[in-house]
Amino acid sequence: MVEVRLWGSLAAAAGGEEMLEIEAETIRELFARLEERYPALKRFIDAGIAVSIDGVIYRDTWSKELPRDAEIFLLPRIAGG
Amino acid sequence: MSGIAVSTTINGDDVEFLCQAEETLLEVLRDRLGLTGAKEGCGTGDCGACSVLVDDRLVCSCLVLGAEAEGRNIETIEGMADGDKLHPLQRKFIEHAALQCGICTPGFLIAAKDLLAKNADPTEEEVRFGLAGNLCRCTGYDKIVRAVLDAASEMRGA
Amino acid sequence: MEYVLPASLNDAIGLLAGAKGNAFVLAGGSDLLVRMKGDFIEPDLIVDIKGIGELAQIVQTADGFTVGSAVPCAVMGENTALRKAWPGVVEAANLIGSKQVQGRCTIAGNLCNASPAADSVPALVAAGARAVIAGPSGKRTIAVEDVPTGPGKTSLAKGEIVEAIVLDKRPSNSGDAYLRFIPRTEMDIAVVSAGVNLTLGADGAVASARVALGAVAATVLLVSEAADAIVGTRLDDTAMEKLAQACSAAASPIDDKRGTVHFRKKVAGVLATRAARIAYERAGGK
Amino acid sequence: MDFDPSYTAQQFKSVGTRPLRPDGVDKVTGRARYGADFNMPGQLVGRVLRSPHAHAIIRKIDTSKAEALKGVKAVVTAADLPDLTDGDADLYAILSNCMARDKAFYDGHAVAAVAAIDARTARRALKLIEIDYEVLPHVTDVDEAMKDSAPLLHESVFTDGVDPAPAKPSNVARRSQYGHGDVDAGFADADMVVERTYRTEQTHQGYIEPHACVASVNNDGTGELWVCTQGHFVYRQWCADLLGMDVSKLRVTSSEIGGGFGGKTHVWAEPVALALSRKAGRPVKLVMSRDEVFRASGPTSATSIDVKIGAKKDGTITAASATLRYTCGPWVGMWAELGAMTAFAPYDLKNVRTVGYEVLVNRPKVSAYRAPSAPMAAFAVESAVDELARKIGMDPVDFRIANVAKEGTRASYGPVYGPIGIGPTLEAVKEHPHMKAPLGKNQGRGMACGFWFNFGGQTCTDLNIGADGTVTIAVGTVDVGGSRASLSMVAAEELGIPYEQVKAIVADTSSLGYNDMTDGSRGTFSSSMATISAARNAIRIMRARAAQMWGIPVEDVVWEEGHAKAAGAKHGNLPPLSVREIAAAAGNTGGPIAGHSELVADGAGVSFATHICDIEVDPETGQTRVLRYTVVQDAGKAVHPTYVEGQYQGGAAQGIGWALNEEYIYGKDGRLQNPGFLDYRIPVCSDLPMIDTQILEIPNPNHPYGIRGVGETSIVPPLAAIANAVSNAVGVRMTHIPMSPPRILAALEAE
Repeated sequence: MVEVRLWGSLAAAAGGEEMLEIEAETIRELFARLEERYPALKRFIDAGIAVSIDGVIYRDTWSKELPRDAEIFLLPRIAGG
Repeated sequence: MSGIAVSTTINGDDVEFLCQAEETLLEVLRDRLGLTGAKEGCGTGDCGACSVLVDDRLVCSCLVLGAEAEGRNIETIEGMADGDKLHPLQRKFIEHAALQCGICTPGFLIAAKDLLAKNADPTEEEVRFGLAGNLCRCTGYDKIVRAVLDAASEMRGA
Repeated sequence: MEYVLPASLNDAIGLLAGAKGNAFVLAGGSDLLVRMKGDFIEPDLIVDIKGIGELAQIVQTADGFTVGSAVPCAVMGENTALRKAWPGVVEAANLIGSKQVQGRCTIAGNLCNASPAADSVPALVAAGARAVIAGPSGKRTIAVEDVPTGPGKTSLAKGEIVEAIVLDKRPSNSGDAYLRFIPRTEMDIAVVSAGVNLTLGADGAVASARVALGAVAATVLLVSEAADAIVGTRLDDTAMEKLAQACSAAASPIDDKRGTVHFRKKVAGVLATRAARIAYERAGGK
Repeated sequence: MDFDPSYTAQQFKSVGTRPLRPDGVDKVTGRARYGADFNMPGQLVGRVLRSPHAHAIIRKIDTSKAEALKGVKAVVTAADLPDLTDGDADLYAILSNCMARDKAFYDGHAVAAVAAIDARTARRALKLIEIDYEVLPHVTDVDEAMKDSAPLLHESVFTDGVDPAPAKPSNVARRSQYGHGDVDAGFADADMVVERTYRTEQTHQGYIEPHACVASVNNDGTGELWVCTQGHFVYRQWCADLLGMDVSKLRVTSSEIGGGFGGKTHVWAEPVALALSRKAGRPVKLVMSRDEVFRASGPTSATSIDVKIGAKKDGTITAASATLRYTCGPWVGMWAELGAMTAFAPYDLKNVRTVGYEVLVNRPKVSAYRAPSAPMAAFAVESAVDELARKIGMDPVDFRIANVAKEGTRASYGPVYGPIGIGPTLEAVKEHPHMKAPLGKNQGRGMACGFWFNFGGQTCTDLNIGADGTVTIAVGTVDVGGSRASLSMVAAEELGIPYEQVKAIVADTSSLGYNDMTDGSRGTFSSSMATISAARNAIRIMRARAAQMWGIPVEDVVWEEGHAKAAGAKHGNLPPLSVREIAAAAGNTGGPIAGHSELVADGAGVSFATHICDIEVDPETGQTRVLRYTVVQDAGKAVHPTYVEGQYQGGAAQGIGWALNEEYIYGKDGRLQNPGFLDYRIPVCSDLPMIDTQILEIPNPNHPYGIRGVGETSIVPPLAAIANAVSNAVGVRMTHIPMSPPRILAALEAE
């Protein structure tokens, strides 16, 4: 079980929940559980979600493990110059 | 339509080419003569990337017609080094990292050479105003100005 | 399109007079080639006047200077006598474009391009310069301010060429100056500009003056009220205020991408006073 | 793939030195080949016809006269780029931007293109294309576009992210929100509040090299594209998708790139050039003019931003909020959202909320520009922070230090920070001699902070050991600022050999695995990680080869100082083997030696900067002059300090241009008034002073050398630093960027 915080727009799509408890070991599992629970999130997941684990942003790595007591925050994938 | 036959001197070599009346010297250099060191950044004389010397006069080659090259002596970036020996300005540009992307570099080098030919010991302000016709978007000009001042110093034997 | 490099002025006039379609004079080309590149014009004939020997010279005579219409502005800047006699005119000519453009552009071209923002024109107007115009029916000499008639328009008839710009010999204790406002330090077109030319009397006060403004109307303005404001004065604060007011009042600019009406009117006055001070100092005023 | 990216403090030999760049000689002799410097046999000249209207329905395009012109080999319109996007809205926006479909959405929008035997014929052909437009009302202003009465760009756009979903279509494409805490309660706690609305105008990246490409498509479905780009692998993907080609059959080679700054992360002309080539059956060279670059490529958003910040008398910020409205051009982006994320990043805030609105207007499609969207948000926030400090009576640096974010702070955009550099940059600024230098009349000093995320992403690098022991590294991130030098240094460091023995090249898309773009300041960060990984893989192989050469177990071979060494007393007499010696024997020990690396570089490590600026204002004309400028920024670890300085200086110069004079000016007709370097005024050499830099090195824990991206952050603080300096010089608070002389003069007169 990990605690996951959502950015504003994602929280709105998750019925206003800013923090969720999810049973997930990896980023891939996290996305799967989120989509099951809140189908409205699929669109965001397809568009790309970055996962911040203790302040380090992971953009692409599904297999990344989610430590139990880590600070996990979901962000949109972003573009740079 | 028949072209205009032009005989000219480029980097010390006799060169002949045919061009259309409306073709610019820049187009002739790049597209007919394969001298792509001069760049087209704007085509309107506002960026200096196409700078060349015509009879020792600094110009934007985008604002000169190819036909006007007849009988002239043209110097481009390709003629700046002496064989494999770089001109001091070229060396200093590399040493000072006075270039990043490098697209403006040929124009800057030609303009800087002209500047130092007229003023061997310029102040920073003279360098800045002397090179104001050459745009650079990468460097903020800091390292370019330093490179030119350092090259001037070396060329004076100081 | 045809490109011709005539060897004589008469040949050039003949080519232009006889041209079918759009014919243009090529001196420095720094406006002409930009307009071609932008597809604003499609010339059928270009007459390059740089092959005409007499147009490529600056001649100093007993009466002053004759600047040939094919003389690049950079060459004007290299002429010590001209620079000494007409520092404001030469400064103005040397503000057009970059060093690269300086090597090509000419004051005659700047005049005939007929932009209200042309840098050299206010200085030439203030200087009382004249244009020698050669055409199929002979030569005529007119005040430079009578050449442009509106943005992009001149009083030149078909086949006519500006042969030279004539600047008079300076009376002693005279000075001129030109200032323009640009947002950057180089490479811009004047948002507003001012040329001032004055001569001091034996008493050290301004005996005569001409004040011209650029980029504040369809053509460069010669503002007699502005000159009146400083004649008879030593540029005291009241005179300068009057000069500024006269310039601001005379200006009838437009709002455009380079500046606003309000800005141009205000800064016209500011620049005129600053230019007047420089001219005054150059004339030996204290 | 057991690569561990964790930072380990180590002594560097190569990293941190300042060797000469490998592309230097080519670039100073005119030999370097950029987008427009390349030709293919039989190539045609491509030209694009663009809409003169800001908003118009395209009723009919008649290309028959153009096609009939002698020398014209192909004419293409949207019909030649059929919609293969399969519901992918982002890709459809790219397609529609490359070539207008039913509507032209901005002045400069491509509507048709020709390929002809020469430029003159192509130009004539464009004039023969007849288009029947139905001109529609347009809107270019961000606030105007949000009104109910505004002309609508798309009937199908309903504001996303609002509850309940709106019933009426709108130009407001999306709303986003960030923050935490209770801002209302926070403002109630405040002793002082500053609340203002700010505006910034649209700017362009202003790279000196216009977009250029040479495209060749064969009738067997293969193709080649030579192009100036920040990401040839991504260009390949988009072009293949849009043209219905197999990705692996399109080989894209990146030329030297004449500046990008984010502007060369998007395709415009490339799919069109490929379509022309496919139709003509010959290669096509397509080079944009400067006018086209301004009218049709890459601008930033124009913005309108409300900021409210409240603080206690003791200097503690109690709440902060911002509403950010950003133009996107005709299609939605996440530009306001990036502004909403970055706006308050430097601060430790209990109560913060930001809301972003993505607004569609009849302007070119916005593309990334160096720390995209952050400079505008920072302008608004850092101006308000300065004003609030003044109101409270605190020094602006001390006020920022009192509220600064640090390790463990919850960022305003959500996560909790690891080790970050904003505090140290502020402390460095506080102690900097620049802050103590005297000022004259009409002169003022300003400072401001800036933030950018930095990216990592997909990266692939090959490292090949030559028969003589020299090393080639093939990377897939385009070199925009000297990364071939810095990556060579990293390879040299890892292998323990001199920098001069390493040569880095940017490989084409058929020679290397996929790489993300050089964007988000990721080039050196990610490719250095991949290079380290590749080098370690090569070392593993070289150890094995040395073991073979010696006939000892590989476990007994260590790698030290560029040599394989036999460890342990029993092999004590074996002299170390150099890379050269191992390479020379490679033919007998198992063949060529190479190290590969494919990885996703994560943990890029956020970046902060603080800038100081001195300005002089002419109170009679509003003219400004930058007298002195200092950049203090955290680099994590500066691989090549000179190039890091170059990034700092270049970003600052771009920010200065944005702050003072750069802007898109649209006429009432919706047409761009200043599509050239004459009236789009980027700083010239005489506009700027030397730009001083101070590099701080707060190691990124997620990179073996501690490297962070450095390319973007330096464009973020200048807008506010200059606005604050102007305020301190002449007492007027400028809320509209650029602070052009007419705006400053008007503000002075209004005082």
